[in-house]
Amino acid sequence: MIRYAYQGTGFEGWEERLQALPPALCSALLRDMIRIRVIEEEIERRYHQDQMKTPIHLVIGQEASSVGFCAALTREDLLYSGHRTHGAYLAKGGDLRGMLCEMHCRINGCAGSRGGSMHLIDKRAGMAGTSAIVGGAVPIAAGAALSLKLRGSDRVAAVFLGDAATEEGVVSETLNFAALKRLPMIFVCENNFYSVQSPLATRQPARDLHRWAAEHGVASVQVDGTNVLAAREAALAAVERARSGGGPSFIEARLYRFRAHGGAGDDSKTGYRDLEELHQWETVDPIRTYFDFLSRTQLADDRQRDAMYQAAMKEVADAFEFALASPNPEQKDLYTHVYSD
Amino acid sequence: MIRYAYQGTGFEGWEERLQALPPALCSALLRDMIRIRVIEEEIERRYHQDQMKTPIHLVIGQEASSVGFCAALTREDLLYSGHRTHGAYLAKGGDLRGMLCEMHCRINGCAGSRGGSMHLIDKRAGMAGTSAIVGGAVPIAAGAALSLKLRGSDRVAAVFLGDAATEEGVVSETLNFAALKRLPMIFVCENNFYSVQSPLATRQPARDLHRWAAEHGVASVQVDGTNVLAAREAALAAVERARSGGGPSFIEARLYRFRAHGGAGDDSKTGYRDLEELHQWETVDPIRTYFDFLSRTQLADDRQRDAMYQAAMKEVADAFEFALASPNPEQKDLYTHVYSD
Amino acid sequence: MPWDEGLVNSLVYEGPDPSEGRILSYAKAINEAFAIAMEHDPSVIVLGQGVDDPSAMFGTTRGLQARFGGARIFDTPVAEESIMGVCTGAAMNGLRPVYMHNRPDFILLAFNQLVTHASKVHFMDNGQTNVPMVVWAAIGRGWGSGAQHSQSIQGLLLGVPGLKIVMPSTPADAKGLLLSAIADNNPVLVFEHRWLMKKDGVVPEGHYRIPLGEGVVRRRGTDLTVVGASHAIELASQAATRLAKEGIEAEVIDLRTVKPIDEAIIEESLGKTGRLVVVDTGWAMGGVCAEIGCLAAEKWFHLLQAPVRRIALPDVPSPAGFTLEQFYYPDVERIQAIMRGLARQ
Amino acid sequence: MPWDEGLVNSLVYEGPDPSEGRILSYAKAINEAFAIAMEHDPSVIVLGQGVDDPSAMFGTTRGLQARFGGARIFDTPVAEESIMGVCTGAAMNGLRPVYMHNRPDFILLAFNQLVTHASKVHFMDNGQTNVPMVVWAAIGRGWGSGAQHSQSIQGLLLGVPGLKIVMPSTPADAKGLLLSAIADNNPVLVFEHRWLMKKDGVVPEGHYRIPLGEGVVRRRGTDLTVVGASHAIELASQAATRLAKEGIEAEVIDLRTVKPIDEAIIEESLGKTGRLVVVDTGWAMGGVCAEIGCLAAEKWFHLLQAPVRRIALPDVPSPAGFTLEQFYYPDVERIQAIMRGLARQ
Ligand SMILES: Cc1ncc(C[n+]2csc(CCOP(=O)(O)OP(=O)(O)O)c2C)c(N)n1
Ligand SMILES: Cc1ncc(C[n+]2csc(CCOP(=O)(O)OP(=O)(O)O)c2C)c(N)n1
Ligand SMILES: [Mg+2]
Ligand SMILES: [Mg+2]
Repeated sequence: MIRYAYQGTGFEGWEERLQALPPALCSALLRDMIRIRVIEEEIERRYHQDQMKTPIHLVIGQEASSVGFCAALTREDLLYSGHRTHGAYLAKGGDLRGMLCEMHCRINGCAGSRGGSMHLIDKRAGMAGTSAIVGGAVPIAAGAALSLKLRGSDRVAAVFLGDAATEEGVVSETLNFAALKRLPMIFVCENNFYSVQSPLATRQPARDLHRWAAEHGVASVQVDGTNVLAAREAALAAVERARSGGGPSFIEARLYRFRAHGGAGDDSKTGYRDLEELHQWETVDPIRTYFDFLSRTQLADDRQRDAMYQAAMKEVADAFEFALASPNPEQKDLYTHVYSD
Repeated sequence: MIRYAYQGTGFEGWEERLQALPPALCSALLRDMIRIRVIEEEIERRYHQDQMKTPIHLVIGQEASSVGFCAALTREDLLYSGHRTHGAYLAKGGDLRGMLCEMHCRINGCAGSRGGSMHLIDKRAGMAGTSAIVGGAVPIAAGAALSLKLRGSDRVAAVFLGDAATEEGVVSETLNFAALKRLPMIFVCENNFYSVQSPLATRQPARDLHRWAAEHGVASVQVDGTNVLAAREAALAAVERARSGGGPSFIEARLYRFRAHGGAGDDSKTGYRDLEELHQWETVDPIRTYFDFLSRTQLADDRQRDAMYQAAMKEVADAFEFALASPNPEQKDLYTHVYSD
Repeated sequence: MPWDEGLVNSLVYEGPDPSEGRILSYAKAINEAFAIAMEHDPSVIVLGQGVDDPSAMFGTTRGLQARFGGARIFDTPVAEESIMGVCTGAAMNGLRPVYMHNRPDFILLAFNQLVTHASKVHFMDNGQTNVPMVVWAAIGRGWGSGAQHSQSIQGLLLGVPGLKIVMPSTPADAKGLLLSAIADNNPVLVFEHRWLMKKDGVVPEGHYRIPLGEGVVRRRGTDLTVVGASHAIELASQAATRLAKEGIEAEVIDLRTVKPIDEAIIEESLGKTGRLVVVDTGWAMGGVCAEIGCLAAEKWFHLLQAPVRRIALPDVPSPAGFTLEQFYYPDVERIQAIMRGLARQ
Repeated sequence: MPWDEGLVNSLVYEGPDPSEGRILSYAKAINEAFAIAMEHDPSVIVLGQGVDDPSAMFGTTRGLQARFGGARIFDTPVAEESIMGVCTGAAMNGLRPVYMHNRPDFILLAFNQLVTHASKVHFMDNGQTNVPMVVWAAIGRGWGSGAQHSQSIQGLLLGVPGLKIVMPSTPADAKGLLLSAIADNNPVLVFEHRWLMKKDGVVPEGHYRIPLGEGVVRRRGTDLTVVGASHAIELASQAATRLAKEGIEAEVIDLRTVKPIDEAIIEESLGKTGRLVVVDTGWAMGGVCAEIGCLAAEKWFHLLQAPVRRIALPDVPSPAGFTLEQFYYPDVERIQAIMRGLARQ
């Protein structure tokens, strides 16, 4: 039984808008999604070797959201995210070696082996912070936006949150505060209909998350989160609003995760969601649909795509090698940075 | 400058609905409001004598809400409230002596001198609990409603909350839960536009509280909180919905407090609100407007009203006397009820 | 199987003796306690994120929904503060909710309801209402989840009047203490350690209760006293067994309930040994270790022959990395060394 | 004037000697610290419910908005958890927020942001970011507001790595410690006692800082050591003055910062006196008293000549009623009696 059907219309009607975009951008979006997919699949493939001693939350299936939204941000804009952070980190320009070192608990991990996969952070890329607590990063992003605003910056702060985060009161509080102070902030709500193995319907009455957000005084839209161009377009509008003093935006992106909540592989067979549902969403795999669209419009071909896969595979193999050769932390490293000087 | 103007229409157009009500009910509503007013004024008058060593939060100006909403509840229905609890306690049928003993910190106070004015509770009257924490009683009331529902009772649980409580995330969370579980519950939001001395506009963007609540999936309305009949009617509809399995309701009652947030007297002269604003709302004093309406329709006259004042004054004088003659707690009393057996 | 499950599976516990009775895992013992409590008392309800999902809270809630229905055991929104309040209100009105969390960290979102409401209602209204609820959480350790998913928060709650805090270490205790906690008329926190979930033990059948506030001597000895609960006492017991081979006889006291504390059992032991080690799964500072150490200095000063030692976490957030975790968490060797040092002092 | 203001006004503090310098009230000293910090550093912002309202947080924020503008000092929604997170995010990005609460109880709503985020960010990201923020709250006592409006929560936070906790007792310290707290690059909690707000003292002009983590000897003595902070040390000082007339000389140590604890100053004093009383405004159990008592048993055992005593709140929620409050809170007489008892032991 399909509980949460895909209700978008794919790239239908997007031809014209695509033509208006620089071809390099169009292919970069594809490349970035492929890169994330390849990295995630390699992490997944190796996970059972038990070298990565940290929980993982794969974004396979959700790449259009990671890439599309980040495409609207500059390196200087600040991005926050929750536990499902691989996609955001990579799309924002985080360092892959730093990420894999972190996931191998090495001292040169992007968080020095204190964070693990849920705390990927790379300040040089504007990947500014994460929280393993559902909703935890949301007010922190608002604080970042407040700081940008008070210091007269034209940068924006964005935060990725899941559908479950909208159940946490702090998100309601933060929407109110962001609207009140007209913060240059973007809430990107990745609605994949599940919280771990709990479907939306056991957690919320039938309601539209973007309309709920709108009633807090925040400009809100819903987009097809499998469509990288739609995600990017919504994000561009939000960024423009934020930079021009128009205040915060909330974007609900409907999408689907193809793997288990955490760990490697899919867990649909445990019964919490129907394989049929997963299969339906797999037919709108964000990478395949976008590639098909690009090839239909002669903006990409198999060769180019394959080259992207190759490049990503090489990069990820190198990065794994680097991580595995990196040093472990020592006892003294435990005691640093408890306090800041 | 009037920041928050009265926007209601008083009792205009209520003649017909009034005629449909039993005259005894109409006059009971007046009597109950007068009684609360008299009690509050006497508390206020005596407060500076320093016999009541507890903070007070007077409901003077908000009596139509206390009385109108409680008129839709039976004694067995459960009522919860926040810090501004005098009106709810009295309108629900709480024992006046118990209340004044509590406010004089006597052992026979309704909370044994442990609660003070913010923790007036009288289980026999279904005044089931309060919290001094803004929003704190709201999920507790939902828990009460859940228990009623699971145990197959047709009673309902109601909770009074202020406008500021809607800023607390827990209220958003609780609206979601109440809608999800279709709880037999009523949220009565007394929007008096201020939180202590902070106006709504410094705390929330322009938004409609009842529409915000509605987007959580809870049936919501706005009523004129100075109109006791309107309050009662909205509450009756909500109670009916709850008892018939229709789930929760949210009622935003717009009204005004005539006194300072806490303590005796008005504090408008400190400048946080304009005296003109207070004076405008005083022209729609819920007791006067209702009495005028009743007298216009021959359902009450000065003599009856004066008798109500007299009776209340006598009752309150007796209760004060009783409280002042009541024993203080002893040291051993401090250590009881830390744990329940 | 992810690495941390492998790690948990590889833990060595002293095998129970099947001749002493039926053997059950810790998680199954909890599951049995739930079934008995729900069978016995229709007012018991169980709720929490994922309690009815396929992983069934480490298996502790397996099968309950099929048996008792979705009205009595159900999933919740991700909204800890309000659900804690819902439980409080339900408990004030005739139900006995058990609110489950797969990490204690999430309880921090609900401190306002727990600390400022649930724990105080009975006192504040002069005994008119009580709050018979259980807040259950599985403590993590050493599985790479880092500072926000591995906190042991009993130390933060110890000082809060009106609460009780249970931390079992054996399957039989987990069952009997949970049954007591559910039957108790106060808010009771039950912290179960993830690393104990697969531990086997002899578990009596049917309904029985282990009183809250009563410790138990796990091992008799005269050279020093080790006091603690949960997985920390498991490690200390292993250390004590090893030390016995060195001729050092430690008395091991499993408090089982860290609030209220069984003072009598500690005092009696100190009367024999004069030496105290306190172990805990949480931070050493200001928590369970500090309280018991201070009690010793206050009430049993004249029994003490050597300084008190605490073995718990340093004043550092938990790291996520495997290597750093080895330095962070005390292990049997470290505990053994400290115990040996104290015994020889 | 409500009764509790009368009560606070009637408190007797030793009058400061005007020949020693300028005299200011405790609240005015805080106000001055804010003005200096905001003048000195444009990244300092002050926010909290009612910080700009006519009562101006006990007067501590009076005039700041007129001087520094509504962008730098502003009122907030009643939404403690998110505003705590906003402060954390702002602090991570170049601001120095001071988040004010008129009661510490409201911080409990924000424990998730404070304990699980603000305190850990710097550690979790390996020092890439720091969180220079101050969480300020006025502690209440004995003014009839009951269990939900009078909690002293330093004991709950003591064990949390990464936090600092400041509890001044004099106007000069209140100013110098607040200036240090604002300049500190970590989340610092500053608890000020309502009953000290009107206390006068000599307060140096201009900018100065009192280092966090350094206690001060308020009174020299050789018979016993009293350790504590905030209003508790004020009461203990009064008790010590009275005891001196009985020939008992107590050394009074005002820690000023309860995390980190100035261990050296306590150790030195215990070396002389061998007797320790710990005082605190919070619950005795598992909090500041427990930590210091345990430290004594652990580190200074060989200096101790008598059992440690703690003077703080019993394991009971605060009552609201005036009479019960008198039994609940330790007063000078009670402290004096305990100190006398210990000195004679
Ligand atoms: C406050 C809190 N409660 C519960 C959890 C446990 N938890 C971890 S991830 C998760 C699912 C969150 O779902 P959603 O926000 O929709 O994000 P998704 O995993 O679907 O991307 C939950 C409940 C948590 N981390 N924090
Ligand atoms: C969580 C919390 N934050 C702050 C306060 C302080 N406080 C007490 S009453 C109050 C005003 C609440 O305003 P509102 O909810 O509108 O109720 P009203 O007083 O107007 O009836 C505030 C902020 C509190 N009691 N609890
Ligand atoms: Mg989701
Ligand atoms: Mg209000």
